Amino acid sequence: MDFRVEGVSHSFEGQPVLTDITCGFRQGELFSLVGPSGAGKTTLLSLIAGLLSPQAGTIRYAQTPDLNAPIILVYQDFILFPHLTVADNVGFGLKARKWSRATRRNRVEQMLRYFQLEDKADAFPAQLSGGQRQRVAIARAMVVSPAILLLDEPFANLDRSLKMETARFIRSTQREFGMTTVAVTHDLEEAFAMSDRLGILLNGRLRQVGPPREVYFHPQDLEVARFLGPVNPLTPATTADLLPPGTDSPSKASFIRPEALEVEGDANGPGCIRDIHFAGHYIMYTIDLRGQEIIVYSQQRVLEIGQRVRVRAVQA
Amino acid sequence: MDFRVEGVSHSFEGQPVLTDITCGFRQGELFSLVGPSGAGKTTLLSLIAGLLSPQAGTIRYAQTPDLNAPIILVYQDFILFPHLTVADNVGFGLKARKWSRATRRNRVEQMLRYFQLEDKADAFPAQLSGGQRQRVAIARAMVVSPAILLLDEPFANLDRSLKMETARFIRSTQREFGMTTVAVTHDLEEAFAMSDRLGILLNGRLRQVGPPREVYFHPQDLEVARFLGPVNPLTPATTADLLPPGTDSPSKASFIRPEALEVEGDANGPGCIRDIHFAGHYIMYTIDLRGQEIIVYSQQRVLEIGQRVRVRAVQA
Amino acid sequence: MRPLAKQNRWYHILFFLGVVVLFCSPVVVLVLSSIGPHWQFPHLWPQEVSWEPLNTLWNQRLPLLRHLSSSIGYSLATVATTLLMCLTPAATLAHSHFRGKTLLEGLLLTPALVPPMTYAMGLHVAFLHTGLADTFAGVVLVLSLFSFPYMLRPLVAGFEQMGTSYGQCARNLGASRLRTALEIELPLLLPSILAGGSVVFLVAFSEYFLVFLIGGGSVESFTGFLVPLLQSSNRALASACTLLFLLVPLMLFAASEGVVAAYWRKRGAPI
Amino acid sequence: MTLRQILRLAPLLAPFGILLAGGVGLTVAQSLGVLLPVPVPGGPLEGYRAVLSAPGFWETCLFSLGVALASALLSVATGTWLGYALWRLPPQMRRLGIVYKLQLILPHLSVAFVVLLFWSPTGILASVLYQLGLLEAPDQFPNILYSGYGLGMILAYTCKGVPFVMLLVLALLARFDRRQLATARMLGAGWWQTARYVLYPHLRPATHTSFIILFLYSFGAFDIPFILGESRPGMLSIAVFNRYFKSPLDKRPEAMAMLVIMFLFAATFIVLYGRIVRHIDNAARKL
Amino acid sequence: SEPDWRTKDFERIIEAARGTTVRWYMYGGWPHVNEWVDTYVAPAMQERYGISVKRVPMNAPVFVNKLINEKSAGKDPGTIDLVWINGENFKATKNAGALWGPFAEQLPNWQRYVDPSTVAQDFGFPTKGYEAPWGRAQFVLIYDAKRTPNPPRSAESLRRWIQDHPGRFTYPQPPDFTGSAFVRQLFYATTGGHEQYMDGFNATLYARNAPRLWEYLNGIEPSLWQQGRTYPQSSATLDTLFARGEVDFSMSYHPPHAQNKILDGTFPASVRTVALANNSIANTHYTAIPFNAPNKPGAMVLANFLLSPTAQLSKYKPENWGDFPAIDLDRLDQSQRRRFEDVDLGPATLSAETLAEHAVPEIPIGYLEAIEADWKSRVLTN
Ligand SMILES: Nc1ncnc2c1ncn2[C@@H]1O[C@H](COP(=O)(O)OP(=O)(O)OP(=O)(O)O)[C@@H](O)[C@H]1O
Ligand SMILES: Nc1ncnc2c1ncn2[C@@H]1O[C@H](COP(=O)(O)OP(=O)(O)OP(=O)(O)O)[C@@H](O)[C@H]1O
Ligand SMILES: [Mg+2]
Ligand SMILES: [Mg+2]
Repeated sequence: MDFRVEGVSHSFEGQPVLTDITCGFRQGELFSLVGPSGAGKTTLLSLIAGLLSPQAGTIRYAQTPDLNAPIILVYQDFILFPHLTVADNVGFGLKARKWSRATRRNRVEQMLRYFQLEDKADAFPAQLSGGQRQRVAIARAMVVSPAILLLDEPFANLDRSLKMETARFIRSTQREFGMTTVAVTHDLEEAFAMSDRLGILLNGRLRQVGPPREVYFHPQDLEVARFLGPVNPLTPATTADLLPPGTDSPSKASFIRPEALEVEGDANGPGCIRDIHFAGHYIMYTIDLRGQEIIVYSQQRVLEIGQRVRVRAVQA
Repeated sequence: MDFRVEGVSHSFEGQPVLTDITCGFRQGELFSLVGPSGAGKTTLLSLIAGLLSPQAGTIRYAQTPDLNAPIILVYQDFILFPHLTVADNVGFGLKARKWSRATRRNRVEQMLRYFQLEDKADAFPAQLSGGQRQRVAIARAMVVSPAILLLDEPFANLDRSLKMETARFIRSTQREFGMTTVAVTHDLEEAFAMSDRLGILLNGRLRQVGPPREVYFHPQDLEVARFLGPVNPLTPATTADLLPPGTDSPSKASFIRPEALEVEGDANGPGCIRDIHFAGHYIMYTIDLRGQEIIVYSQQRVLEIGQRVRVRAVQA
Repeated sequence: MRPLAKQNRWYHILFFLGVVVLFCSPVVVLVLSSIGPHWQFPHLWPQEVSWEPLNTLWNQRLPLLRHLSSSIGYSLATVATTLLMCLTPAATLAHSHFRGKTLLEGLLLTPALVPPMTYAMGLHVAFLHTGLADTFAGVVLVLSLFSFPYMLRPLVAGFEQMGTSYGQCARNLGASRLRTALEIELPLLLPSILAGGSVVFLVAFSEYFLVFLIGGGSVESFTGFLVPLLQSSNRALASACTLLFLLVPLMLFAASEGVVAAYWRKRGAPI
Repeated sequence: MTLRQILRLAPLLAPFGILLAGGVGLTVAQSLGVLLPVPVPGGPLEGYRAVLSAPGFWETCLFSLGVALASALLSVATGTWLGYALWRLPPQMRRLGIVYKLQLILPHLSVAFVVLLFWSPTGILASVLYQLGLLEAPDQFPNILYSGYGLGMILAYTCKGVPFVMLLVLALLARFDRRQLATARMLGAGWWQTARYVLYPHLRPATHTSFIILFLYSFGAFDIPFILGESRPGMLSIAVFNRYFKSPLDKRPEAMAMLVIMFLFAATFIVLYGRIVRHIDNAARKL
Repeated sequence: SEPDWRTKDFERIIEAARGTTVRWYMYGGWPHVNEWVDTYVAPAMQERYGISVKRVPMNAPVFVNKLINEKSAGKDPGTIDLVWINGENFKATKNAGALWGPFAEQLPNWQRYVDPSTVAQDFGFPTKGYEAPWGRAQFVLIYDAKRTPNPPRSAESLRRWIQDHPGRFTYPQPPDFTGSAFVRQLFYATTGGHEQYMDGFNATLYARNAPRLWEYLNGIEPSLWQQGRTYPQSSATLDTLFARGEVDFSMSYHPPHAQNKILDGTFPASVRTVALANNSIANTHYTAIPFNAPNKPGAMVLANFLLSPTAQLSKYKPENWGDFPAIDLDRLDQSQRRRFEDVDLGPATLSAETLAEHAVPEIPIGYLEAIEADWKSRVLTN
């Protein structure tokens, strides 16, 4: 179901938390909402779910949400029913829809299998690990095929492979049933990988909305760019070093991303390695380039701290 | 303080959760414990913290933990005291150590400033966002300079920049006071970047312990390797395609990581692009290489689904 | 599905008025019957007003105040005693499991639920031998002995709900057992303590037989004043006295409730 | 039970033991005809025999049980609902809602008197009906208080019981996360499902405890029957009261025997209740 | 150790009591009585003897239980100096050895004003000087002259009245004190008067006579309030029913009760009382001293004062209480007697002469127990 948030503002105890949020959400899309801690993401989800009434503005749904087209919010801290087993938690929504015991059991089993929780079917929430709880919460929401699914940090407690699988599952179910999904996440990689569109919420304002690549490569301003990943600002001085000779400093892009740079050992290079961070599939170099700090992501494994290097933009 | 976990096993209701864990932890190191959800990470931390008694095995501390050299656990779900303000939560440990009001206030203020919580000093936990709560929990633990700091998913609810700052702060405090830190995390990048050593817990067993690079590049077996990131198994058939001609299929490494491969458009190439995932600073290509699925991380932006390509190992 | 945040105001106001009428009407009736001793069918309120009962009360104000303060004294002391008695046992009952726990929990309810005569005589003899009879301490003790279940139950429920993690966390941060109890657990248990304390206070404040048997009249009690009136047919004076009786716990409750509610509201909890 | 647990339970076990040994002990002894203030002829079981064979004893028992059961059920159901509904009110109204405590404070005797004033054929309700023209004379008013079904006592006990249940329920609700209700609503749960599977489990400690307390209390107390009690069948508590306070001392064994029987009944009831409830809750747990 | 005050001269006792406190345990449900004690007795005692009187309200069954326990625990001294007592409670405490005495005959006012024959027995149980009289009571029916201009005055006419006015009469369920007394009166009336029972309990006599009582009671039962399905559990409830107009009669063991109720506004001014002809049970109420009374001299002085003509007169005045004197008015001098005769008891209270005319003594306690027990099986459950 598509819906529009129009000019919504909200404040807690006089402190504005959301200011004039306007955004349309399209039928069947996966929209990721990213933003720093305390930006108001959870608050926005609560507003969309109807758990809070906006103090200004409105939210228009294409059709009134009801039992067959519900809006479901999966809370950041799950809110499982502590007195129900995992299976009963997951089957809760189906019971409300008066499914027969047998069909319900089947569906729940299938769901639990999907989330690798079969052996926890009879456990109570208190007996689960953090990630298991999170999966139960997601399964409980997905099982009723919501028209709008709101996920607050759905992957925070999941390891990488579960995260990927869950994302993939949400993605495919979502496509199949055309459910509109809004996910709040801190995991930008995941957000880029799975979303149709990204919304960037900074200080209570929705600063930019667009497909991941667009947002990543054409951020509206430096603040947005910075939020999406480390940036190396392009000053006239560094431009000369980084860009191939003859290239003009591009007027629009005033920064360059660490992965768009290449680093090479060069005893006479203008840079000097200050710090090296191993991060698995890449290595993060912090390089002092004529007094300015430059970050480079690279596969280069042979460089060492203190070594002199040359840094250049890669040709894409 | 250094300590040793020796042959520790634990089970819940007859279900073994940890089996025969043995590992030494070194004074002042930052040890990351990674493993899939439900592997028993939280349980292991609780055992180290002394909140659970191991059902088998022992934990030996170099010196008995006490008020001046405490073991502090930061819970996965924070457990902030709901009736105390942020400042009082953070100052609680100091109060227990009978610090005077003034010195306490100074120290707490400094801590809050560090975690960007100054303006929330008088707020109560119910008025905080998820990430704010997490920061309060970490601040509350760090403020008493623990001899052993145990962190359960300290970054789960933090955005990237807060995560990095927090990691850096933990790292520097930890170095300064020589406090041994064990952190459970799902964020492998962060784990690689900040830890001295990594421990990989799969199915209740500690499968491998070592510095991040060692573990990443020389995983003990395919299971560990897979957990740390996607791997492309090397079969005789693919080896020919991926490795430079003349290279023998390496006997030990039977797989190759996605970032160690390069992809290039080539109308006559053996591969065909199946799927493309944009993930910010890299792009994940899923490539069908003569019937086998190969994952490649690349900066290449020009390729499209269906295009024929050639894949090769990069020279490091 | 109607938006969850929208709440039906009229329904709330109607319900609220209903509650007020339901619970206040007895008091209104008591007020009317205290000034209208001869209030009869079919009048909705007394036709003639008599200040006689209030006059009598006023004439008795000094002894009344004395009795009242004695009652308040031993009732508050009983609340404190039961709280001390119940804290650790309630934590134990809430957080540990052993064989026969349910049975024990059940048996611990009995003192409040059987007629006090069941153990009054035996206790009196025991108190006579230990010199507790006819003393303030004796009265507090006997009241605690039979009203503690009203404190125990809410406390156990409160401990169960609180879980062990707050205590663990505080201990982990280096707090002593005492500090953990005082600064962490007690505030979190406050709603339960308030609930239990209210009932214990009321039970102690309303008890007649035990206070007289053990206190022997040397510990004065307001019920000693009130109960004979209630048992007699002087309804007007009984009503007036009941209203006076009502006043003390009411003020106490309003005060404690206000303090606790403000305490938790400030902390963002849904009280 | 470990020694540690026993030690931690000691602040209750010790006084409870004294109460049982010292208090109930003497009662048992006197019921068996020993340690009496004045010697009474008859064998040790004479008291029990006299009590159990007294005319109408079993009828009285059943009637007392019925009154206790009805008033406890009614109180728990109404009190839980009212407590929950009060908790749902907007904060200002909720705070004023503590007027519910008024009836908690009123002594039982006063409540009985108020019930009498309201429901008797010449009472306030009758007056209201009369003023509305729906009633011409008191004798047209339905006979509620002394109809032989204990309705008056049930009403009075319910008046006292409802605020008691509300108190316990509200104490538990104070720490209930409203988002659980929101989640249930979002998942489409109706009124019953939410109440049964989300709210009830949370309130269970309060409802069961208050049921036991109210049931046994109304079974054994005599303040309300003193005013609203009926003769046929009478309340067991009045029978005890009369034997204890209004009879010569040679009736003491009988009085004590009745008290012992009631004590045993209370203990048995609590144990059985625990078993039954656990059974029912476990059976109902499977959704 | 304490001197034996029973052998001491009363002057010495007064001397010893000066400056002490006497704790008097008494029923507290009558505000006017409380007030009389607080505003008349206490100041008078203070003024005359320097004794401060402390009234402790406590129902008799409670202090009876307390005393019996103290006796068995051997607690001495206790806390109670004087109690207001009679009937079964006296018997229970006396039998348990919890009373001190004899002391009554030693009181100067007892010697001067009491007719020993009237206080030799309390419900047929010999008093033996263990209690001193201080008031008299007699059973009366209470009715509203407006509603019932011609009240029945005998058992027989009462039966007819009840049957003619179904639902308008009831009595408190024995063993309520008042209800039980009402049934005892009917026992006298239906079986040919009280004289035959005065020599103590006679089982065969009882077995022969009682059926007539049951017949009477069962005969009126269908015409009682609520068709006799139920009886009020206490006389206070009956008062309330009467005050609200649900029944036409109340009853009391205290002749001034109706007048008191008119004064405090519970009953309308048109309420009157009536005694059943030649068949109105009267009894005496007493003060007694517990075995462990800490201040026995003070208690004796108070008991003696209560028997003084001034105290008795004050008590007799309806605005104070209206309780009938326990002293023999014939033993007073002329002027004193005049003052008693001049007391206006109020329109609702029968005159002393009328009452005396119809008075009959209480029945021995054995009959009382038998009647109460059998009322349950013969009237209630049948
Ligand atoms: N009930 C409340 N009372 C007062 N302030 C609140 C309340 N709930 C949230 N806030 C404040 O509103 C702001 C936004 O909160 P919100 O939970 O929406 O943040 P968020 O974007 O979800 O953050 P996070 O990523 O850390 O969860 C925060 O500064 C928070 O302190
Ligand atoms: N109290 C308990 N009772 C029963 N089983 C439990 C209990 N606590 C944990 N478990 C089980 O033990 C296993 C390990 O739990 P643990 O919390 O240590 O996992 P974890 O590695 O921390 O997972 P996550 O990353 O999801 O937090 C899980 O399968 C969990 O269900
Ligand atoms: Mg949030
Ligand atoms: Mg965990």
